[in-house]
Amino acid sequence: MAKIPVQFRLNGSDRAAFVDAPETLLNTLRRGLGDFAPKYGCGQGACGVCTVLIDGEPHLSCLTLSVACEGKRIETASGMADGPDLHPLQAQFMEHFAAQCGFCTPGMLTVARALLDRNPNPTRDEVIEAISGNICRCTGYEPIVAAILAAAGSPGMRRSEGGRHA
Amino acid sequence: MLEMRKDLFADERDDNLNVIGKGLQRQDMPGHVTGLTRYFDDHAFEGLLHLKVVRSPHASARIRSIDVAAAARAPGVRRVLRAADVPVNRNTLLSLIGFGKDDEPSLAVDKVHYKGEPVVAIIADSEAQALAAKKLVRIDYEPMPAVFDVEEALKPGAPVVNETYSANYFEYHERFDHQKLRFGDVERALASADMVLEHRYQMSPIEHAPTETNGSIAAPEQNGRFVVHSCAQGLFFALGTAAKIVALESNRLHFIGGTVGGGFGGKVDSLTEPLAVLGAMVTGKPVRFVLDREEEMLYGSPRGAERIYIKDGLMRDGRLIARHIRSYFDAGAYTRLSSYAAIKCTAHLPGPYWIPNVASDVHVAYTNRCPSTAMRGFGITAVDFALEVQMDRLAEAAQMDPMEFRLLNAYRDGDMKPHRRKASNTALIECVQVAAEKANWPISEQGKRQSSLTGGGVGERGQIPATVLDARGQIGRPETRNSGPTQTLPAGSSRIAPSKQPVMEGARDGRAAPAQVPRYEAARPAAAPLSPPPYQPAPSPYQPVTGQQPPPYQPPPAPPATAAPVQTQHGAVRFSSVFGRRR
Amino acid sequence: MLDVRHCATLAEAAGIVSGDRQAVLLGGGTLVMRDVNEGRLTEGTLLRVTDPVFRRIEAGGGRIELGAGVTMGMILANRDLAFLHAAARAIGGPAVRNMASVGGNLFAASPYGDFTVALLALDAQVVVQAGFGSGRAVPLEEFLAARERSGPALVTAVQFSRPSNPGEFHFRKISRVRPKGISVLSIAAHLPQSGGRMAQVRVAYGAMAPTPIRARGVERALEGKSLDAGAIQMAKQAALEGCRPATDAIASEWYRREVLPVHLGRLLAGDGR
Amino acid sequence: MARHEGRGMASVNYPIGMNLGGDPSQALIHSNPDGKFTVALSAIDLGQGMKQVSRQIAAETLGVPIEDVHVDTADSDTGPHDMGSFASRGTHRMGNAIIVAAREARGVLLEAAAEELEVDAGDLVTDGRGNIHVRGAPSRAITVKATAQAAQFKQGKTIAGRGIFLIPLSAVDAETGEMNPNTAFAHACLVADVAVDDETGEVEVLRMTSAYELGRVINPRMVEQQLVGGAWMGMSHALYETPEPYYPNPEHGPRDFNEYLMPGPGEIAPYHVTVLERPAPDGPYGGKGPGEMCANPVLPAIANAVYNAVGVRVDELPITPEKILRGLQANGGVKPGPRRGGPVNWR
Repeated sequence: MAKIPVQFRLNGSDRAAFVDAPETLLNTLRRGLGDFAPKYGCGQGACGVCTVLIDGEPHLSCLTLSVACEGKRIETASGMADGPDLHPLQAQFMEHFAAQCGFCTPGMLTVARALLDRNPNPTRDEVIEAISGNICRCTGYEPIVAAILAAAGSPGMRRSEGGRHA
Repeated sequence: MLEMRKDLFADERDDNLNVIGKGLQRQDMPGHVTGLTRYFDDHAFEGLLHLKVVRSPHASARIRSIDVAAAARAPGVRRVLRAADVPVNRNTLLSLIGFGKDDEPSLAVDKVHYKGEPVVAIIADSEAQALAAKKLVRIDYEPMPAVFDVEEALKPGAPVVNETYSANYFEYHERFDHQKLRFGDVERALASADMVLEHRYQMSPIEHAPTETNGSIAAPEQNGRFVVHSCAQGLFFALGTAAKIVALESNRLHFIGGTVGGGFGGKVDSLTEPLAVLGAMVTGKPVRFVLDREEEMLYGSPRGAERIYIKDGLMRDGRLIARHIRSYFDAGAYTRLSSYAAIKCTAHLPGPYWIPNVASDVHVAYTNRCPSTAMRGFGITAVDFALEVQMDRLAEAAQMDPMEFRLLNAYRDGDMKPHRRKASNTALIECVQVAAEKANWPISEQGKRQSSLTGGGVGERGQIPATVLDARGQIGRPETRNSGPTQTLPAGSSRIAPSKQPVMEGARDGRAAPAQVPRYEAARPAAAPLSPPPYQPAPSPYQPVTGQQPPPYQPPPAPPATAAPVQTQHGAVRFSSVFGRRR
Repeated sequence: MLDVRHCATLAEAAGIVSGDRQAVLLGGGTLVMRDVNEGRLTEGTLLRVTDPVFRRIEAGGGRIELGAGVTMGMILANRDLAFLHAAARAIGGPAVRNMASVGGNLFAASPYGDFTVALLALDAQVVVQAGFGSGRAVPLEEFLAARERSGPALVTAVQFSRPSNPGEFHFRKISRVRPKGISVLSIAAHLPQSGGRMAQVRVAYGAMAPTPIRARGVERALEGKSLDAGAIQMAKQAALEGCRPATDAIASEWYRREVLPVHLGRLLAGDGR
Repeated sequence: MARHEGRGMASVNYPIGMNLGGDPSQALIHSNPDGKFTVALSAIDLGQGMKQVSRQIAAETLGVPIEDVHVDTADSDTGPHDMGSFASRGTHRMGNAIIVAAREARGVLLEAAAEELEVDAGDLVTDGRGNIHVRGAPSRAITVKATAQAAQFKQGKTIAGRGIFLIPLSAVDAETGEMNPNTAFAHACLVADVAVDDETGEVEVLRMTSAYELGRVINPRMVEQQLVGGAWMGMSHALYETPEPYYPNPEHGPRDFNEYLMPGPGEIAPYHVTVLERPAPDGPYGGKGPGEMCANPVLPAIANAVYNAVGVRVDELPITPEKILRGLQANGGVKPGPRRGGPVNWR
């Protein structure tokens, strides 16, 4: 079957890919464009490890058609750091030892980033709500919640590209 | 929140260390937070093929025929693998350490023994094409009876689950249908106990549920080698298993892994590596075999369920004098690692307590469900649940506070354990004391003064008692299931040579370095063990004092070679949920 | 193999659905794409509707219309729909809510479909452009009753009246896992009061039958009563009328029956738990 | 309706490593020409922190700064054999192998430094900051970097080491179960406070308080990771998880993370853990292994707390609301146990 061209912005750069019609954004990002930060965890929309921002809002890339992303702004955990400078969320995840196996971390960072873009000073309950679609099997969630709360309101918080436009 | 109690056992430590004990940042953390950490699936290959397996929809069935012709012709399909394509299609994981018989095929041969058992593998250009081709495989099954309950499976006439172990149990020492533990005379002690409590416990199966599912990518390297990106929890375990199944020398496999998205025991079984390597061998292309989440949930091998019966003899003053445990590991259809868990469980019994008479019978039973495997706390988690709920019941029966009850029965340095080795380096008492203090759970002053360092190994606590043996559960002789004692092993008997020192060796220039074991050494020599009076729990302020003082417990004398029928002591209280109502 | 077609208008999509039995409308993707990923859906055409009407919210007045492609996230961002926020927030986590649509929720199998429970208690009508009831607005209850046997349908919108007092609309989802878990059961209740008495009571359940259902017995028990302990007691006694809950991985039929009256009573009493 | 609070406890121990032994681990360590060390292993880091634990043990033994050690694992072409990351064996078994390898490498390092300083290697010590000096005379010093360069380019020495650790396999007696299992045991006691809803059977874990004895703590932050995450998993096992909800009936198995129940971030129970360190005689710097045991005491502690709260014993896991409700009905209502102590001594 003929491949279909798709163009979108990925972490601030214009990217293009040829995709199969029913191909998921997750597969295009990983196998097509080599961005391995979004992970495959279930393909069912129930674990959150594939979460990316589309126009600033968290979406599950395993359930999103790549052909539906034409012209969108897509951001993954790969694009959070500014060169060697970590995003405050990344710094606080380190500070709070909020990762063990690290597999859920890109997705957690992504939903946390969307939360702080919209709500720079969330309550604990709002943080919990924001990560509720993301499974972590290692940490018991507490270090992740603590890290996000610590990052909230940090100086140097950089908004996602989509978040700036939202 | 974590708090260190450096004051406890301080004289056994030298805290003057450079980096040990420091909360330094993890080496892998920067990679985790930037999304740069590479797991097995985060590697790009040109021409990557995808492998999916067709699984049995039946728990037990004979395979009448398999027709893969339509699937083989489907768009994008490169190869369809069947049982005959697997070079060594029978394996057991622990064959690498010489434990157990090969009992499990990579692809089912003429029967399936659990729902989800792989039967056919399809290798295609894309996952979607492999999934579409799966639907075209025609397998004609003849369903057969299945058994799902461990105790039903062990009854004569139960459906045969695993032809290699046709009576549905793992064979221990080529003699018994279970692993035994015998220490003292449990039956006699139970008969002299003030109370006997017997209860049944059931641990559920558990799915490991790592966020990364099982998977691997195998690709041809140069010189006839294959590189394998693997999620394995034991890299050489997976390498050895794959090498055996695909019949390759181990040095033709180059396994890369070590960075795994959670395991918890669920990535020990080499679920994908052998077929991925075989796929790369037959196609000459990189082949990726990743379980989807539904496969991981249903067929990714869980922690096996365990059924545990505990029967305890308790004195009114709270001392435990006998414990018998009968348990059943649910291995599912094949052995995997369950055989080992039973041994580990046996060594763990009776829990962290000193009890003068202990026996256990740990069974591994096969049922028509997905084979179970190791999981965090393997062999221990379930029995700890059972033991500690039982301890709660015993404390209540003895009208004691649960903390005081633990302190009374806790094992201490020097106590003889039922597997006939002395306990050392114990600290249960201190954990109970500290947890009680932090939780503001009052314990007696005398309880607070107890120590793991003292009082253990005194008198019978440090001895191997005369032990009653039996021949129950001999392989092939169902009539022995309920047979009686056969002989009594004299006190002090030991038949297994004490363990050798750990081997710890580095060498250079071809010369062996001094075989020094860098044992941790106490900063100050430990004080000579004291022999304080045996612990007597103080009357608890929140427990009614029991009425009549019972006669002190006397350890039973060495019984005659053939034990007399045991008599239930007059007035003994018996509780039982074993034959009680089903919850 | 699967193909994807982009439909600029709903009419175009309706035409394809009417003529192609293998055409499947893609809403947010939370149901259909899972079937694709797991190999249940390997042939046919996925229809992607780009018509802005499909994602339009009309909520300014007394009559509300939600395009079938409206997501839970869009509802949560709309202040005019505040009375529906609890129901919208009951669907998945934030990412799912940015994808899951009103129309898709109508087709979610039990124990999913909690937003539909809220719509049922609002006496919503379903606008169908192809398939069962094509060309008219179908009462939601009728639509759900026919869902399993009626084959492909193209739902374009749902319509319902705004509750005159948003405080009289209640929604509660009982799940084992918080804050995101699928339903043990869910309850929506619209309890309009007039002169201290309830009139036009609507109560609906999720996960108590193969599709969301109306709690007719409860509605009768409450109709014309004031919301006091006696009425609540009668409602609890009538709570199980018409229920056919399933046993599934979340809960058994027995448990669902056992606790439905408890949770209904708590909802009616305004008990926070 | 009512909500009933209850409190339960459990105490446990746990064997470290494959029970019968026979599970070797090997390590290789070598230095770059500038004194930066690589530890090559085939050990697995599945989140438990194998890489960092190995790194700290290697740096301590070598006597060099942590930044100068990198752990490379796992590659079967470069890392020697290791049994694997399971059975809480990583820290204990691999840690010991690394100590052996690092001691050998350190021996060469000190010999090379001795040659440069023209002293006896036995008189040399490391300061852990990248310097080697004569014991008691810090000014007679050479950097690790200069030593490594000299060793490599002048003396022709390989600053490298190899190590293995093996507890020989034990036999097991068929009739008595006599064996030589592990000698290293970790210990724990945990108190759980719960609240039970007597109309729905729902359990809320209010808080947990524990004490763990883990031998030498190699890295307290990582121990905290294990114990906090493990307590969450214990709570999950106790109250939620099962792939067969109606076991042994195999029907209704969950297929996804919606149907497979685990507590969410809205159910985090405040948790305080106190760590005791009684070093294991055969552990690396006395270390044991907290990886597996940290879920174990939670299961019975919660079961016992539920009993204390409402008088229902649930002996079949998980302790679902349904089982509690059925127990309450069988008992004819709530039968609370004695209150145990007051508010916890931590916040």
